Amino acid sequence: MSVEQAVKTNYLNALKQAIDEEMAADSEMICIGEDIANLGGAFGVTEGLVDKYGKWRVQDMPIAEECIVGTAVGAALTGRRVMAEMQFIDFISCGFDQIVNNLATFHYRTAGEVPMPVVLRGPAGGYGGGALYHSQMNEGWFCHSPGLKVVCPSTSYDAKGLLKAALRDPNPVIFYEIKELYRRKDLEEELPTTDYIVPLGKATVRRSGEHITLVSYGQNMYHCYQVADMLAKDGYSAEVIDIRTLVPLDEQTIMDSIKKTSRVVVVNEAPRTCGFAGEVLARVCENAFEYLDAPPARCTRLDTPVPWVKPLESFVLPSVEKIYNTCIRTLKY
Amino acid sequence: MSVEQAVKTNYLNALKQAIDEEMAADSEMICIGEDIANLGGAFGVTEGLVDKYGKWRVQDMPIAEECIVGTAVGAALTGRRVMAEMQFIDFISCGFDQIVNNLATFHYRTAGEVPMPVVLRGPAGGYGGGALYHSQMNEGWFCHSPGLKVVCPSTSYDAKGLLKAALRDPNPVIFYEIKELYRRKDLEEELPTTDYIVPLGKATVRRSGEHITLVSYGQNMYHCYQVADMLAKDGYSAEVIDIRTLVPLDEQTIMDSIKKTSRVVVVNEAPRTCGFAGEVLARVCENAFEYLDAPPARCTRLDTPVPWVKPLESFVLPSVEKIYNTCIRTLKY
Amino acid sequence: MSIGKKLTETKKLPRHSLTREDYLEIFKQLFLARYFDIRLIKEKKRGRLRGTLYSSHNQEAVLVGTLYALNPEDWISPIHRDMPAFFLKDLKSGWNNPERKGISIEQIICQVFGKVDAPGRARDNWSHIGSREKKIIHSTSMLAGTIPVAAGVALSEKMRGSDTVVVTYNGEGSTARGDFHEAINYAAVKKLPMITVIENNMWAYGTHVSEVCNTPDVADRAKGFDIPGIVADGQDVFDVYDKMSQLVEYARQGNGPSILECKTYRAYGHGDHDDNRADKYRPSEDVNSGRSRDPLAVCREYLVNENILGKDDANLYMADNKSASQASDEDFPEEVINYLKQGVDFAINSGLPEAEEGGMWVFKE
Amino acid sequence: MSIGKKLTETKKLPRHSLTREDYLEIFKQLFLARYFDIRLIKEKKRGRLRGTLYSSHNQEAVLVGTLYALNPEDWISPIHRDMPAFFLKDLKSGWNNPERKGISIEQIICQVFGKVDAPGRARDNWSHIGSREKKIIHSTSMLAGTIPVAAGVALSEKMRGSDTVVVTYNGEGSTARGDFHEAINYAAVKKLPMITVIENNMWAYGTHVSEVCNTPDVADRAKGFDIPGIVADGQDVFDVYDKMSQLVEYARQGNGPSILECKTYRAYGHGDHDDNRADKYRPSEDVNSGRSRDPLAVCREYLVNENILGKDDANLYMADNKSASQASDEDFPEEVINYLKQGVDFAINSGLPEAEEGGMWVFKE
Ligand SMILES: Cc1ncc(C[n+]2csc(CCOP(=O)(O)OP(=O)(O)O)c2C)c(N)n1
Ligand SMILES: Cc1ncc(C[n+]2csc(CCOP(=O)(O)OP(=O)(O)O)c2C)c(N)n1
Ligand SMILES: [Mg+2]
Ligand SMILES: [Mg+2]
Repeated sequence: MSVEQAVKTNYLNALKQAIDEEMAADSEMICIGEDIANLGGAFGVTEGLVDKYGKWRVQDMPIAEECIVGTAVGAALTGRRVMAEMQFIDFISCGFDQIVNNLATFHYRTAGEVPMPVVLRGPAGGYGGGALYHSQMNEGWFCHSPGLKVVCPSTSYDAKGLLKAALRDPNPVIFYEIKELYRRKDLEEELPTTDYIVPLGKATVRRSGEHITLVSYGQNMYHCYQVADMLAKDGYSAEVIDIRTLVPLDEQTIMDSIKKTSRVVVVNEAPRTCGFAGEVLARVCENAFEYLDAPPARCTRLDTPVPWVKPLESFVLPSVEKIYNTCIRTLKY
Repeated sequence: MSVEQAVKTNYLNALKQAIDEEMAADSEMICIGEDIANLGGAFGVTEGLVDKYGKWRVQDMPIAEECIVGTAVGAALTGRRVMAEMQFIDFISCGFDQIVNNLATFHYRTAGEVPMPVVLRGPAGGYGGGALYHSQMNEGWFCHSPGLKVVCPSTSYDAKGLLKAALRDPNPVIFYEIKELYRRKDLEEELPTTDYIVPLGKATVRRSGEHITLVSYGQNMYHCYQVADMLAKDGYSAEVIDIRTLVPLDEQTIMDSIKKTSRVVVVNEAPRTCGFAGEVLARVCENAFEYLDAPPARCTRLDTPVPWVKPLESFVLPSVEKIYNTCIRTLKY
Repeated sequence: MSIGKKLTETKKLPRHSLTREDYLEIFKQLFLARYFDIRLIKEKKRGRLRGTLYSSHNQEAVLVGTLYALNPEDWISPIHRDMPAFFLKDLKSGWNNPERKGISIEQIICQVFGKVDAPGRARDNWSHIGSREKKIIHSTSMLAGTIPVAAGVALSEKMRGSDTVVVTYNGEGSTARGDFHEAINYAAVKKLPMITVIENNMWAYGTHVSEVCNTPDVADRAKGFDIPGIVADGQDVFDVYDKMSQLVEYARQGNGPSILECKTYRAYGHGDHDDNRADKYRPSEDVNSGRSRDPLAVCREYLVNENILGKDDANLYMADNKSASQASDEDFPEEVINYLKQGVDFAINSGLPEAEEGGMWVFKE
Repeated sequence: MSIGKKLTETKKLPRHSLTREDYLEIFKQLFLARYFDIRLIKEKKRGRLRGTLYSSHNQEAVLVGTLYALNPEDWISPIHRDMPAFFLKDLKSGWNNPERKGISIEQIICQVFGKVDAPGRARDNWSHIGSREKKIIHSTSMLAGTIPVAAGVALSEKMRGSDTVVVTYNGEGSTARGDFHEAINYAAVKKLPMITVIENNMWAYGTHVSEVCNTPDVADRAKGFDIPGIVADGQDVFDVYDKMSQLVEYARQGNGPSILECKTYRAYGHGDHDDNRADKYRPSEDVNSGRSRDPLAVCREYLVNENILGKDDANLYMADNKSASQASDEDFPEEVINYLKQGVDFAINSGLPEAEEGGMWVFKE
């Protein structure tokens, strides 16, 4: 064939490439987690890596999340970069103490002596019928635990670029991969053939608009695009922002948009109370109150776990319809 | 002596009375925790109880927080009410998974079959030089975990009344005791000699005012009173609300006040991002936006751990001065 | 460790007395557990099963043998690989006896189909159900997480003076978790009537037991707590039953907790999504030898050797060593097939919960 | 368990060879550790010490004996009861040698006084410090929480081909925690060079070891991982040293982790706030027998018996069995007193950190 075929990469393989490239670049970096070597990961994110880097650098760990995180802390203390996988992000609760009290605070406690270049990543999110323990977005806990960066990509390009940036960051990063996006066909895209990163702490405006700002991340981005389309039909143009990095938050991009639109709806699928959507509302009050023509609003999960069967799951999670209604309410205020 | 002496009770003994009375009233209720029996608790909240109720009903547990919480869940499953102590609330991170994924969700998962009358309580809070692991207010994690009630008393009367209500509640309650208040002389008060509770989910207006609403709980209440005094000197009258129960939140009392004052400052000592203060701001936006004459504001800990020595600790925690400044900024908006 | 040793020597002790009816019931229950699995695979193909199936194929003797050794009032906590345990519990009290302390087949099929008549009204999936009334602890997904809960149940029962025993089921991989250690340590100190059954099927998802456990037997973890830890042949329902019976007796008499490791093998993938991949990450000799002693065959052989069943009667149903696609209804007793049908028929007609239920029961009012 | 057994029989093996200087240095280090404690109590009375003091009085032989068996490049992780470990580490390389792989007395006194020249600039209290350069792991308050971290350090060192050993210190009470189990299990499987020292001082705050551990020895927890678990007489610095040396050797040679239990006794309260209460919750016979073998006396007796020191020389300093209020400076070698003075003098003149530092170093830029 004379015409070169463009190679398209899905979200999952973008992540795999990121890990692979960073492992290749730094012979001290290690990957640890349950079933990441022999199996290649429950979803295959680490598939093939053990063959390239060996059983020590890509290591199957016992089912012991506190130990996985603690091991990452110890390896980082000796100067290594570490990728540690949680088989599902839901199980991060089992390693919670080591994360919030040890990993997150190490650099602070040591007055800058010891950085913690550790990425804890894993599949997250609802809408897949995974029920209470395979659907969580629990980033709120970690946004509330100083010392952790929190990241959630929504595109294949970002998945690779943010993960590479996270792996290079000297700080611990909790990295939320949206498992429902792993193999989504429409997210396959041609990625740069040369090294690139997407810097942490930078949001991006996915669509420009005038009348309302939609702020979200992860899977909810795709609901927001649909809502923007629906609003367009109603004659409203929506600006859609993908936060990408929750901590540290790029307030500038959000506030700039609100200064233009004067209206904002924040969408995420975590529980409502003390979730990240509420935090954005608080920051909007603090930074752009005088620009608001309507109360900043949020569309989140109800304050419930994620139940199993579809009607229940749909009832509690944000949907295109619920977001749309929230936008209309905000626009008509 | 012919004149009866009024017996005054401090915050700590108020808690002890609550547990004692509930233990006396329900022979199935148990208390578990580290060093709560033979020692009587690190701070003495359970002192003497083992002599009254025996080694089984008041039980020293191994240092194993996941097990303590899991044991509470199991005992509750068999119909018992359980008080489980965390020696310091900071160590609750070590029992985190059992709390958020098991205890919190049991009633939900079982569609109402199994209630969880469990109170997890322990000493909390900063300002005492306890440093990173003996100063935490980590209620934000649990406010963000549906199925848990979250309570924090600021007076001796409330300490007893709320704890009794919590122990009688069929739902799990995370109960934050402010250790700096345990033995504060000025909190000693005469308590009712007859049985009483302070219902969960009801805030209370501690001071009436016109110009600004201060919303807080726990130790920060006392900072707020001082600020209210200072504001009074400036000619502003502040309404001061003690939330007492964070989940479920008594929005009505807060919104009623804001409708009157049009200005609100929320104060708490937890980290800022995704903390409870931000949540109150979000709810104010949702419920009282049109009444606001200034952006709702918060005064919280910085997004840092609680460092040790005084200058550092003071730098990161809310203080009278910082709250006052926030109020003035809000009043002058 | 004298107790542990005494207990491990029991292989030489005479079998606990079982009536002929018991033997036949046990044999039938093995078929029932096997057929449940096979039937669910078929139902999944029909699109009725909701979610992942974690097959207990080849591991049935562990469930039947341990459960048969319990009283109705004993508690159990099954996890993902123990789906049949929910209806096998107290099954000898009558398969359709509504009073029995086990969950009905109707409710279990509702659960796997995601229908509202499931024990938890289809709010959580697969094995995450239970029943206070039937004395089955509701698990979360977090492996080993039911053991502390079981300790709490055991504590409560012990304090009430009952002689009830609490049994948790766990894969060998789960024994690496902190919860396992914390709860067994606690139970050991307080002498709680708790038995930790370890279904050592050699694999935890893609990871071999040797990668996560350093002792020759997983049961050796018991030594760290000075409690009995004994190993049963998990393919031999009677060996499991005998050893379990002794640990149950030991617990009932107030001696405290113990560990029963049942050596078995995971016949297929971790879940049905993994069936194809499992052949890649597991050596084929390992798979072949692991599958070579079908618990149905082992049981049949015993019944024939002990003259409990004649050869012809014993060989009436030959589901042994057949995968779901190889097995047909002729390979199973009619009673078994009808029982499953009864569950499936009921579940097909059960509805979905109302959407609003998603917002209910966060708190008890 | 053959290795474990072999190692437990070593009491009969000849002592590791120590020079006369070693013996005397060890004796002096015991005085140093004791004096540190006594001095801090005095400094607390003067209002200089900030926070709680967790006394290691009567437990000094555990620290001196284990640390003397290490190389400079080995890692340690002391916790609350191990405050002297920070400066005892690699002390034989010279008390004032800036190159030695231990923290200087100046920095340690700054830490307990809450001064800015402490290793962590007074951001966290008491023992929550460390040093990457000096190979001391920074702990949190969460008991047993350093063991997984130590496993990570050990993994990293092993992968680099170094023969460095990583040692964690833990109270017997902490062995109930999940982190203990998870990390040792992992280290056992991967044969990581990690030694878990258990300072069994019989009490965890107000709770006796028998209430939280079911095995005769806490070291028996090792059996659950099939690693060596041996018991040393924690009052006898040479017994501790010998047994530690063997486990260190075992680890250096790539054989993996082990547990060393040192039987000792907490002389006073859990912390100094608990000194008065401790007499109420501990039976007096227990306290008396626990305090009856002062490690200073045991060491002295050995040195005399083995003709390493003459009786008069050995009896020059008699701090044995004296509480802080009973002991005076005459009871300690001048060198020891001066060393502490050097630290205190420095720390008195060290300042407080600037308030703004409270907001710094949350992230690395
Ligand atoms: C705490 C926790 N971590 C990880 C998982 C993901 N997970 C589910 S099953 C499984 C393997 C379990 O292996 P084993 O315990 O041997 O049970 P088996 O599946 O072999 O019956 C893993 C890692 C989980 N459910 N819980
Ligand atoms: C995870 C955790 N739970 C509880 C505590 C509170 N606590 C501090 S020290 C202590 C007792 C420790 O006993 P032990 O391990 O025997 O050490 P010792 O103090 O006797 O040296 C407890 C319960 C803690 N620090 N960490
Ligand atoms: Mg397994
Ligand atoms: Mg101790």
